[in-house]
Amino acid sequence: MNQDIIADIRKDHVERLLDEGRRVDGRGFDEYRKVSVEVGVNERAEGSALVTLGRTRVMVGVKLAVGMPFPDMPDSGVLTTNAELIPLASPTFERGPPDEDTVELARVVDRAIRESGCIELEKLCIEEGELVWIVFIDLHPLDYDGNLFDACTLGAIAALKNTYMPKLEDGKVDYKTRTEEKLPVRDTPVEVTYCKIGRHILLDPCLEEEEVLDARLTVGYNEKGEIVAMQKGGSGTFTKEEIVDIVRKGREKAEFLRQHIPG
Amino acid sequence: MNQDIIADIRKDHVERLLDEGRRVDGRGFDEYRKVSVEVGVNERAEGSALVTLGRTRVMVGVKLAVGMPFPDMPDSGVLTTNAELIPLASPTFERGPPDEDTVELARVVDRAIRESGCIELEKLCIEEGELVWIVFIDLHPLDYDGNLFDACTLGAIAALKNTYMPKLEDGKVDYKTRTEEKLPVRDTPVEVTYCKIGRHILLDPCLEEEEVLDARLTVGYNEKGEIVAMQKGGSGTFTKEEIVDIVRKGREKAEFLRQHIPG
Amino acid sequence: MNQDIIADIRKDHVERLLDEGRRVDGRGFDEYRKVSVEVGVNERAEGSALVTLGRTRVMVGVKLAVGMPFPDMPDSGVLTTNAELIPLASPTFERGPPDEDTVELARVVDRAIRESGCIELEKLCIEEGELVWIVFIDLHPLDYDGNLFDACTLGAIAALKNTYMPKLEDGKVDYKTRTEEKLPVRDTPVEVTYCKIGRHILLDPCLEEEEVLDARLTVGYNEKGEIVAMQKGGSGTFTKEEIVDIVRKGREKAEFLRQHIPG
Amino acid sequence: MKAGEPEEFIVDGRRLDGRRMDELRPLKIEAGVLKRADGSAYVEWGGNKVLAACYGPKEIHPRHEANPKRAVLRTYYSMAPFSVYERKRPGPDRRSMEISKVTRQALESVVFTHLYPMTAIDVFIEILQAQAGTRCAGITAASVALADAGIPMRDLVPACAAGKVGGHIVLDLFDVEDNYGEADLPVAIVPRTGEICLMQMDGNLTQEEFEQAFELAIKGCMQVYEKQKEALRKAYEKRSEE
Amino acid sequence: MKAGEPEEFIVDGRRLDGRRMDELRPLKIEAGVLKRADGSAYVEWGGNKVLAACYGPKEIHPRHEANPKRAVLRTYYSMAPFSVYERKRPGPDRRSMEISKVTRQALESVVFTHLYPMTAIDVFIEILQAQAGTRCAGITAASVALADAGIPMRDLVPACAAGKVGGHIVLDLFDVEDNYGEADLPVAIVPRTGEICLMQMDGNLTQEEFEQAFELAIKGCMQVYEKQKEALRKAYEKRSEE
Amino acid sequence: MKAGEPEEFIVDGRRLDGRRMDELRPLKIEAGVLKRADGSAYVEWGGNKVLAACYGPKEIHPRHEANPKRAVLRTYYSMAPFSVYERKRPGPDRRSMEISKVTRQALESVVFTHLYPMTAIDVFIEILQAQAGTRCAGITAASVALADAGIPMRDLVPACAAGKVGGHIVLDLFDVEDNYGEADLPVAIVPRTGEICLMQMDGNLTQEEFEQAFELAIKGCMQVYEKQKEALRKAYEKRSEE
Repeated sequence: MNQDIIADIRKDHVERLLDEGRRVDGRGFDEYRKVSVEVGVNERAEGSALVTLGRTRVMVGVKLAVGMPFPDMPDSGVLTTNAELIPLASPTFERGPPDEDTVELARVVDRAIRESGCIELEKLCIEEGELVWIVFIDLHPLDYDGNLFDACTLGAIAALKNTYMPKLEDGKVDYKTRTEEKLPVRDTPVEVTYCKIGRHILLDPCLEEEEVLDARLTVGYNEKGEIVAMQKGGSGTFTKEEIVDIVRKGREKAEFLRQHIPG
Repeated sequence: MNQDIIADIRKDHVERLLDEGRRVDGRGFDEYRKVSVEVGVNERAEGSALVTLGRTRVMVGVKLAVGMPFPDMPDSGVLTTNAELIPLASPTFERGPPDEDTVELARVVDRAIRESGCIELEKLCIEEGELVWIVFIDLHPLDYDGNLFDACTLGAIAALKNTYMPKLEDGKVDYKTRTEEKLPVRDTPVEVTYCKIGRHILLDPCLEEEEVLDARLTVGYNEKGEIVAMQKGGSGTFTKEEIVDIVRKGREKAEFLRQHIPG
Repeated sequence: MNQDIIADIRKDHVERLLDEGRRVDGRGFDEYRKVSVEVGVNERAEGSALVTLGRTRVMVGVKLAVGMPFPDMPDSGVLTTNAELIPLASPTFERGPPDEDTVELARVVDRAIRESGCIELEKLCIEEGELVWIVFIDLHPLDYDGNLFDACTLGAIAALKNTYMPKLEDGKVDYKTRTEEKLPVRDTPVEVTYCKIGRHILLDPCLEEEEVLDARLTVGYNEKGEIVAMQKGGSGTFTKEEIVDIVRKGREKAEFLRQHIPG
Repeated sequence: MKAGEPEEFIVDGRRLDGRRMDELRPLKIEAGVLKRADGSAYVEWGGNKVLAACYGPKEIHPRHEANPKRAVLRTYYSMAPFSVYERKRPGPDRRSMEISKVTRQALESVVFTHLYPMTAIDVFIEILQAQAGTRCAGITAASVALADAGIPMRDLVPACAAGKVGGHIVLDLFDVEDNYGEADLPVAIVPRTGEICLMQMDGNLTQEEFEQAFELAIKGCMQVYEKQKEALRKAYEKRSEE
Repeated sequence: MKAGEPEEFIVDGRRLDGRRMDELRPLKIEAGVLKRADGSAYVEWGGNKVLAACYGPKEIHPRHEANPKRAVLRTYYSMAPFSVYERKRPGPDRRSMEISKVTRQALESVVFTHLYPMTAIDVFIEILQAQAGTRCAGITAASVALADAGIPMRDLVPACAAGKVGGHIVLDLFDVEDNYGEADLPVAIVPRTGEICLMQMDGNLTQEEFEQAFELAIKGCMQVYEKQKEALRKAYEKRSEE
Repeated sequence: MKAGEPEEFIVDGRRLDGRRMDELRPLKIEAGVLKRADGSAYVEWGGNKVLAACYGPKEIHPRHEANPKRAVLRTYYSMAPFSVYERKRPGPDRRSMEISKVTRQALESVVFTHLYPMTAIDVFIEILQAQAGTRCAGITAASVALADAGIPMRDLVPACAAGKVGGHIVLDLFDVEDNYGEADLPVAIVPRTGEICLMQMDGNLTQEEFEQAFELAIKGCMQVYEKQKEALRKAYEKRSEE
């Protein structure tokens, strides 16, 4: 019971500050927290990235394996995106099979990567209908302070661009030998998340904001600025105008994020 | 606690009515509720049926796939019967892996289908020891008002008789193209369920009766009237004479049900 | 709450007796309970043993199957050790997927079998890289009165030494025909468990001791007396000297156990 | 080009199933179709056949999930094994879990959950036959089932998708368009206020295309809304007659 | 004809394992074989080796499963991985779940559960070695284990199957007959009253054959009943001596 | 000889990674690295990268797991999918379960759990990158995380393995030595008293070799202990400065 009353008090507090033009952490309404992206942080992964977004920290690993293609795409590699919300990263994350939030995170990040066509999956065919490369993207938040969507998508594309192909011998992968060849990546999709608290629209909600938000909108953009993915969240609503406006102004924020990707 | 007291009161009520020769819904002791069977109700299934038994409603879908035969039956198709008691159909059905009741339902329906030999499984071999047709029967109650055994078996055989073979190309199924050929079915087994409440034997228990019954006996018959499956349920008992009598008189009830199968 | 208080009282009791030089069941500190090993007790298993250690009773079954080798060991058979703590054997065992204790038991027994190299896995290759024998050891306690480690390891090696190869035909196993050939076994590892209660070190804890022990040390030895496996348990600690001493004197206890293996 | 991909999506100004760009597939909604459920609805929408049932407000198990300030709304989207061409294994998959979540959030925006603290309201959506657009059909059915159960809501929630196929912005994609088209944009709204309570998108759209598709989807929702109200009216009349 | 199927089941009036039509396989029952369990029994019946253990009446977890009017009887039938020719993966499968259920219902008809409200009585049946007829062996062992635990019952529950092989009605099928025969009819009874508390059948029987097999199975149950009582008598004597 | 097995482990008195027999891999420990956790630590040890976090003492769910006399310590060892060459499927496997158990028992020997009855203290160990010796790295990180969270303990718990490769007793095996060597002996100690709180071994050792390896492992633990203390000192200084 106390939990719910505290939630109300918190929401009042956050909203009152916003009415005065202030965010809980002092940022502008349209401002990202400090972003940094480091790649090649993991020697066991073919590609990896460590993203810091304020106090949110996410490790993304890309592993390659070989396997059967899907029957309807016999000459194409396979992309699999997986998230784990390990309880190390937050007292609210629980052990056990992936819950709704974990699945949504993995699917929304996957959407931007997949729909932008950034991975040239058609180049990942080893033997048509028989053997193709499977690209595993593992999203691994380490410290959770809000907005995993943007942090994980940024980490995913940064890790993909940093992915080296392992050696292939007789249809088996020799993980200990890395080739010079990189995973073919032709686009750099990122996702930008706004939230709505009361009547205010805010970029990049931190945890304190995420816990009290009414609605959330995540939009994925490719390099050309085209929209490749969207996901609305939260039990509240947006007006039509708010959505159109978010989608428009998110485009330049996407460009901002993209500049943090090394290489 | 209240639940248990209410159960006792209900049982008293149902039994007292029966002592007066009346069932809760006014039927004769040896009378089925209104039966109707509609086939071809689902365009994605190779065969389908919608059975209405009073207010119980069940959809059965038959899907065909290809796969390996069992090692000891290398030239025979494979039959798999599955039930799902989805919580949409009743407040007492719960989500999660199949429970005892779900498993019993699937297995008792399967017994009549399998033991009657109604599906000519030996004609479903594509390549001996390598590739055979797998017949999936999915029992899907939509509205639960008692006696799922009879409703589901009736739906299963009706759906099987209405099943068209999909096109097979290079060992793969083209589900979008249905051939003229039907699944080879040579018998029409049905199941007939009686229950015992106090000293009374009743055909086709409705939910209110099912909840208070002492014992239940389901008997499956093939077209010749031979017995192909039996299952006793409930914590109560039958006398030997009661069982022999039920098995005898069930035979004509089976014929009654069979007449409702279209085509 | 009561449970915990009772546990304290019990521990006091056991420890006070030990201070007087007595164990709860009257044994010497360095003495095993009565041991007996019977082999060939199960007609469905290729090898089997029933071990009695005081009132602890364990059945071990060895089954053989064929399958793919591990990629890094293409010419070697595969060993799989599994335990089930079925609730029939103890009021403290629960149904469901294997818990920590079950997994530890299986892994610690497996360690002695595997690390001693007692099964000549290199002789279990049928076709290099394609087909090898898989040896399943199933540890199945029937009556639990403490020290499953020693009882199960003893049962496992006794069953392995009693294992007959089934007939192989066209890459399939004919389980109904047993050949004269035995599973190639070249060593006889056993495990010896000591526990520490207060300042006392005791061989072969019975259940009453196991429930109050501070620490436990299991040591596996091969026929030469070399150490092949160790596992410390319990929330308490040992001194360095205690461990060295246990490892030394366990060696002759291993020899004692080994003498109980028939054949 | 994927196997089965059509060469053209629009022939002579018509779509492959004969519809105009802004035309819905045939839509039929019926309320109060199940006996056991507290409220229910059946939706046939093109080749989609969807049942929704509502149970509640009711006691909540396990107890610690209860909320002292509002009813807990739980939604479960599920596909029958025979609802798709290749048999679906029973049990929730990742897609179903995501749809259950966005469906719940869409409905939470209209249900007066504060009227029933400490209770649960369960909504079950069962896809019996699928032909693309099942999440929109499910939400559409679910809000009718809630209304049929007498759950107080500030409005119904109609849902409809728009998308892009062969370079054209079209309403309500059917399976061929969904599988091989360029973008899909499902939307659910609160008609009285015009608020957006569900919005997802995958594919590729420019800002202009997005705005055009978004407008079209909202128009589609308004058509669905009329059918929803009609279904409830009929169910009410039928019940009065009984 | 399936691989391994015999050409004839009856040769010179004898079955393939040498038995007459109405003859049980060798049956040995022992009560009180386990130390930890409150009651236990071991049954060797032909090639079947079965242990049963009873724990209770005892506190019930989770609490909400308790019944204020009677003890909750829980039965679990399980097969050891090495009990069959092809190793069985641990954990309950669909067959085990069904057998657990019919076993529970059979035993519920005799146990005076109303004497122990709010408690659980657990019965575990472990098949160590199987050769057809394990459910009958399991029920037979279970009711002895219950009696051995001192649980009040109005009678023991012996179980036995009859069936049809090669056109003949026979008692107590062994594995070859079970695998390749025409019908199997397991029955459990309450001997003092002659009531039937378990009855299943699969295969193919005419009414006449059914009645004949049914009679035969009941007679088999009565033979099993004698062995059950003898086992309990011996266990009692042994305990008295100790 | 297994694929990838080296011909010699020791060349010119040096190991394959250039170390001496009794030399640890480079070890770096940092405390207080995570914001959300009550305490945390990061360990880089050769090619191992390990995070540990501590949450608690805190309310325990489910309630019936609470102990009225002491805090319940729960430890979870887990490997990230990308921590090993061949991607590891998420979720606990048997190896992780065993390591979680021995880790918990090692830590229980030092934590004053009786100070926090009815609560839980959770320790999560996440292997981000593995190169043999992750259980020792995990325990080492875990006890620093506990200290960083302010949980009262009678000492830290450093852990280190010794083993035998190519006939030599060496300290702190790296992956090639672990995969192809003759024995591995991980040990954890309570440095102030010299007690042994974790001890496992697999491979093949004579009594003499065992005693030698055991001594060496304990010496390794003492080196690790110094690094642990240094990390906590630095974290304390940093916090004081802030």
